[in-house]
Amino acid sequence: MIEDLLAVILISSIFMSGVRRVKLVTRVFIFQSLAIGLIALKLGLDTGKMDYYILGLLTIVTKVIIIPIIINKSLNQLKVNREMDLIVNGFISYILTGIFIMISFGILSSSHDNYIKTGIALFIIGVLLMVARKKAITQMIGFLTFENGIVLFEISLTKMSLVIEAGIVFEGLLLALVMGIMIFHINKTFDSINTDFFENLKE
Amino acid sequence: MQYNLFYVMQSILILVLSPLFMGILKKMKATLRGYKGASIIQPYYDLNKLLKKGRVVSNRSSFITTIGPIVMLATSITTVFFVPVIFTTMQNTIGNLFILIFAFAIIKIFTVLIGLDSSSTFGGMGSSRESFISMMAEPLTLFLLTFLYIETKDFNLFHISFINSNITHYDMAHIIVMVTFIISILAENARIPFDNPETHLELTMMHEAMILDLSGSDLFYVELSSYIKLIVYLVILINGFIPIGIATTFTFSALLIGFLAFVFKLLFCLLGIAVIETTIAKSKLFRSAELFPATISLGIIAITLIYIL
Amino acid sequence: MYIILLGILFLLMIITPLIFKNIKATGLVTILGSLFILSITIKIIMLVSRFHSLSFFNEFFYIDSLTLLQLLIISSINIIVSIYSYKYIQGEIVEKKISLKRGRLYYFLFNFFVFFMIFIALTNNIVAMWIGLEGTTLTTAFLIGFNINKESLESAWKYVIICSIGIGIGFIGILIFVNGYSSGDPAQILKWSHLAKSSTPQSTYAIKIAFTLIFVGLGTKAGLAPMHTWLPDAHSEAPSPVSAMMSGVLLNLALYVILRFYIITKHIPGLSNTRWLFIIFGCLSLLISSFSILRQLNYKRLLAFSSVENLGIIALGLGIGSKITVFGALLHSLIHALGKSLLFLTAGNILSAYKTKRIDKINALIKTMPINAVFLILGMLVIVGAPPFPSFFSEYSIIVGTVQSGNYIITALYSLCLLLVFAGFLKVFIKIVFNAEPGVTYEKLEIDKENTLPLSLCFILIIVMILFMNGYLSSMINNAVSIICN
Amino acid sequence: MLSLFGFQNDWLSIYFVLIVILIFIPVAIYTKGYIIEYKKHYSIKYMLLLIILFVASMIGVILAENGMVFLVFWEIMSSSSFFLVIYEYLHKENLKSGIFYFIMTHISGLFLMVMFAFLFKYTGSFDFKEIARLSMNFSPEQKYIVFVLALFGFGAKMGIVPLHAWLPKAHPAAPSNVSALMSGVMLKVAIYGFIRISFVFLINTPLYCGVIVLIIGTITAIFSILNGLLQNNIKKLLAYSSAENIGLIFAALGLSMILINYNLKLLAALALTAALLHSLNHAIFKSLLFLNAGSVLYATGTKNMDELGGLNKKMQFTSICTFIGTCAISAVPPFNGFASEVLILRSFIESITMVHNVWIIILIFSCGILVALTSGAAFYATVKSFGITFLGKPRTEKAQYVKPIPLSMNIGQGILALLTIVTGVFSPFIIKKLSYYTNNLLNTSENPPSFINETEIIVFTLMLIIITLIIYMLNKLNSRNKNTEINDTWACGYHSDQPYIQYSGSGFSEPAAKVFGPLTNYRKKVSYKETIYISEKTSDIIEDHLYKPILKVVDFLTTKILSIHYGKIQLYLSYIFISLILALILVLKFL
Repeated sequence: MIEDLLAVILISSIFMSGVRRVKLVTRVFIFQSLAIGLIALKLGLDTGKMDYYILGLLTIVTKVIIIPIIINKSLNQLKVNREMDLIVNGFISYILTGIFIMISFGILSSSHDNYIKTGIALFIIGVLLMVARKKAITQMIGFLTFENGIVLFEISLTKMSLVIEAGIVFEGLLLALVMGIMIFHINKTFDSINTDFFENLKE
Repeated sequence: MQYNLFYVMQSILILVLSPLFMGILKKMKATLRGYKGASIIQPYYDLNKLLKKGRVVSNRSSFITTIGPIVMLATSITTVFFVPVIFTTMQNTIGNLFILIFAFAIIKIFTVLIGLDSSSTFGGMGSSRESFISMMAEPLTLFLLTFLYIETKDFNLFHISFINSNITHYDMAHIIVMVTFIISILAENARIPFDNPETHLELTMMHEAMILDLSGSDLFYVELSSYIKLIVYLVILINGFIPIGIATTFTFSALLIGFLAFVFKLLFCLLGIAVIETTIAKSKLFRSAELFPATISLGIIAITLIYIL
Repeated sequence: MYIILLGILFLLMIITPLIFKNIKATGLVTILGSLFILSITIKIIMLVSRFHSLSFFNEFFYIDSLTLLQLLIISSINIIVSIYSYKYIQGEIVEKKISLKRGRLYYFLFNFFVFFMIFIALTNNIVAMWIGLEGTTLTTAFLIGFNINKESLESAWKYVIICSIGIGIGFIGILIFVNGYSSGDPAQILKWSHLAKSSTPQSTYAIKIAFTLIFVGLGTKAGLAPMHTWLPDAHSEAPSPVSAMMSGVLLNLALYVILRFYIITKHIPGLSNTRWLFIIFGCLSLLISSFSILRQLNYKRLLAFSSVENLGIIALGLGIGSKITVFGALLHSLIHALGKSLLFLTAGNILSAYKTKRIDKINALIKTMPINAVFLILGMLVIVGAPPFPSFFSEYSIIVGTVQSGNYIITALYSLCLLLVFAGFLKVFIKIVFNAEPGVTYEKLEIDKENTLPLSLCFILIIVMILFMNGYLSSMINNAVSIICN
Repeated sequence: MLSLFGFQNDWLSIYFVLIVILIFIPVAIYTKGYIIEYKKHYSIKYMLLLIILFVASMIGVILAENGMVFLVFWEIMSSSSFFLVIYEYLHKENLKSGIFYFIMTHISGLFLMVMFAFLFKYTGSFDFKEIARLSMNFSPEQKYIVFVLALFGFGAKMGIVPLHAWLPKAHPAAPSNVSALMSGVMLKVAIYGFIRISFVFLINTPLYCGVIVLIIGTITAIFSILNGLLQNNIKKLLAYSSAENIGLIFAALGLSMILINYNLKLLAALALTAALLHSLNHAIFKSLLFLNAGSVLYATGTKNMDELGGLNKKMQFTSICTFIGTCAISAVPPFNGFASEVLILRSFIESITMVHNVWIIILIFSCGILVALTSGAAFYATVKSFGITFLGKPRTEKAQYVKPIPLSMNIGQGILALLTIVTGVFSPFIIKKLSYYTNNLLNTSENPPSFINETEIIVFTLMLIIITLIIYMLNKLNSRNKNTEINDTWACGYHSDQPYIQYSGSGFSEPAAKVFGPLTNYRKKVSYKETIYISEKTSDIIEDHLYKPILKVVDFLTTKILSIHYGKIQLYLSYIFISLILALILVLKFL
């Protein structure tokens, strides 16, 4: 069950790396988050620890419900919801993610922890989305993907106290909120959310 | 006490006779050029005439022109008392070469400033050139001091001439440094090839240009001072480099020999200057400036000769 | 007791702007609150000097000399900045630049920001430190984008993205770090005081990776080059009080968190070489910022680069690791906070008078705004390390340390960077203060007298620091040094 | 008493403190009148405060007995002098040169900081006594390191070539009373520091240290005086001349260091005495000349000597003082420059006979030649500055209508002029005292002989004065019944009242420009526009060929490094990841 879910996460994330339409990326992201939430719930079921339940529930509530709402809200105001000119085009993006994931798996070959491997894959894709895309909203999704990777790490590595874990997830939510508000303002002031306009400050 | 008295006397002798020597120099030059020339005591007449005249002063002139000639004369008279002439001992405490050399700087600074004082074009030109030449000639003085110090381990001219008086055989370095010093004398005293003391042509004059606006007693002081200065320089040359024959004991015969030797050497030097001045033309300022690097390298050769040979 | 008091105080301060409509009252409450915070800090300092270290709430809060230093910085800058904000926000509202609502939002966020910083300094839980840092990102993101315009939004966006990524990386590092100690008591594992004392972890390899991740990740927040790119944008666009707070305190605090991990890492056999991370990134920061300072058109940006440079100095001092350099680094963090706040606040005054951040538009400040000009020059002298300001001693002790440890190349590099920064600062500030265009008559501006109280307060604090440098302050810093160097 | 407060009280410090105080008093009196001019535009309190701070910090530097205290005062001295240099901030060039000065002085400060750090490393202490105790046993490498750092550190402050470029910029920019203090005193403070490091701490430096100092000193002297010779700005000329004198002092110090190496302690003491005496003398006459330049500036409003001329009529007192200063700087006896010049030349000449290494002899001799040439050039330069400014006819209206000089300014100048004569005539006694101390310092076992015949110079002076007076009397007698005609200067029949028939400043130094032009990058352009117009330009070749390339490199690097901040967030993010990967590789592979 967990392995299947991890597979879902990997597949979805690789899809994310090349898709141009922002809406589609968002949907894939929802899938991914849902899978992560389910993993956490499943682990909770297996081990019977409250931590996992809470984590899973929080993930689902924030990343599957609230954050997509924020994203959609900002998407609705956009004129163009498609990445027009990518810094790295879709084709190469796929290949790049493949190569990077291969390398990272190679480095981690001694470990049998699939959470970590998947988590690293998520990091790579998140980073790719942030570095190779121009739309602010894609960058935000990239960041959230990155954060999903962190959640996987968290699941695998440690057991923390409840308050702290709640704090972490809550902050993730807040961050998404902040980004959403900013995208709203950016769209209003710049009339676009393309980061190409973000070049006033240099030197 | 009697030594000191004699020092003063020999110095006063030089003082009194310096115009005479200038007259002899002029006479020599005239003879060499093939005309009769004025009498050898003509400079006394000239000086006397100047002293009698009233002064004409530029309305631009300042305290430099007022005190300058007097200080110049005073300085050159003072220097006379700091050199041995026909008699020397080791006891003497005055006579440091540094003071002599630097005392001439007093004369130099006043001449140069007098040139600038009267706001004429010639004066400025003369001052500029004089400063330039004396700047280039400065290292030659160093050679003199260095070499004499190496030879005698002393800076006192009395001691130097005392120690050098029994040298009869002069080595190469000695001769070379002497030549550089002679060049230095020519430069410092405004003689050909650096300057022509006889003409008042604007292109050739330096010393004369600076004192162009002086007259009467002022000119008297300056002229006399320049006579004395030349003779003092020649005395340094004679008693520093070729003091042979100078009296080292206070006996009549020694003093007589010393006197005769001194007069002979001085006349020989004057003849040398006369020969140079009649055979060489005054050269362009920058041509004569080229003489200095040549002399400097000569001096370096001389000093290194001492150490390597 | 004090912690609870602090908590209540913050609760009040945060709630006030939400309840009260009156901006003046809010400002006053904030000033009052910061005064209380300062007094509590002083009280805590006195306590700690007696007990060496304190802990509260099942060791969730832990206070030692290192904490004290941070507390001192936070609370002293806080009071200066809140006094400054009082007039600043009112002025902005009067000029119709911002609405009343935004003014209240400012206080809300500002107090939250301070809360998070004090939280970071006090907490003993390493994940809680991270949470605090993340919290500062959240609050300052809005503060940076406070004047909603193109530039500020751009800088805010960059800030949020870059810093959250950095903090994310840092979090991964923390996870791995904690995992490296997973054999220990689960209840204690997140406690710094426990980790610092505990025996070796299972895998030093993992700790190595973890510390690198933490260093690079949190280094982003601390503004170490080449992760500093958000910093000049953010500091130049944020309102001046916020810039002062961020530059003087926040960067320092991020470094403090790294330092906490470093103290743990350092004691593990074979890992003391991680100090080279500090040295290398410190030198990089120094190099990049010092060259960047040479050609700036915007004076707030210049100050931001100088912050990068000073953080580089602090990191270098920590990295060299001998007692004298660590002392220098800690002293420098203190004086840099004060000096940089002085400069940023003065810059804020100039900005509100001239309405431009461009260096070439401002001339002859000594004629137009003499008071601010004097503070600007004094601040410049503090930052470039002219004696008798403590910055001279801190910078010098780092030179001594590098020479003593035999890293002559670093000495040369460090001196070169100091020189470049000096040249850059001098060129700009002398130009601003003294340069007079021919034919222009300069009138004294009325605005000069506005808002100079916090500046003089800041300078008085610096003077106080000079006076106490050989006494109480140095003993406190020495205690902190012994925590780091042990 | 002083040591109670943690201050040094050995003779070296006391001597230099005396120099500071000796110069400060007349300058302070002078300042009282001089600042009236500034009342309109600038704050006077500010200047007075800074001057007091400046002087106090200099005394602090000299008396410091601890490296840290030394550095603190050193830096305060630098900053206060910087703010004094830019005191007249309404002129843009002043700001520029002030900034340049401060940067150079900061370089000096940094070198010194590193030097004291090294001393701390080697001895474990900042305390001078402790350092002096332990530094004798340094290995040659350690001595080299400390020496080189001291050379650059103090050298940048003294203005030795190639670090001299700030001198001719900062001195003209500063108000004249400040330039007097800076040139007269501050440079001496740097010399003090250098002496303390290389003679008190290191004592026996390796041979090449001395050789380096000698060569650098000589080059500084000749290079700066040739540059100064071609300047028409009085204060710039004086600034270059300061660098020249520093070069001379430095050369004497280098000579002394070489001689110590050959164990010729007596001669070494002579050279050191020469350096110390010249420090005093230069302090006095250079301050005097700067104050005079200040008076000229005050009265006429210009520093350019081509606009001046004939000031002796209206500023009689100033011109006499300047004349005295000029005589002193040209080493004319019995003024004070003479004594130290003689000592320097003497130590050069004597060491030639004593050292037994041919190459060192050749080095010393060639340096001696250059030093002699330098003194000639110094004569040329100062005569130019005095003659063109004060003698002849006013060249422009500025020199025609001069403001009267306040009394306090005249008093200040007068005191210094008096000092110039007093220290000149009584120099043998000063030398005696100094040589006692220098011999003590260098541990010579023999009894020090007197370096100069004490009676001789006094006899000379007395004779000179008496003979002058006699001639003066005779002159009075002679000219009693003769009329003195006062006329315009004869100008070959042209209008003699035209001031432009006089030699100008640049004309005066033209011969030197022709010969040494390449050394000073001298360029002349003649253009025809209604009348013939000649424009001249000199620039510092070291500035052109050393400073500018360095600035270019810095500029290039700045451009490259600034392009890091390209403005693209994606790029910024990739920096983070690249540095993360590199840091990981570094940590895992290398640490």
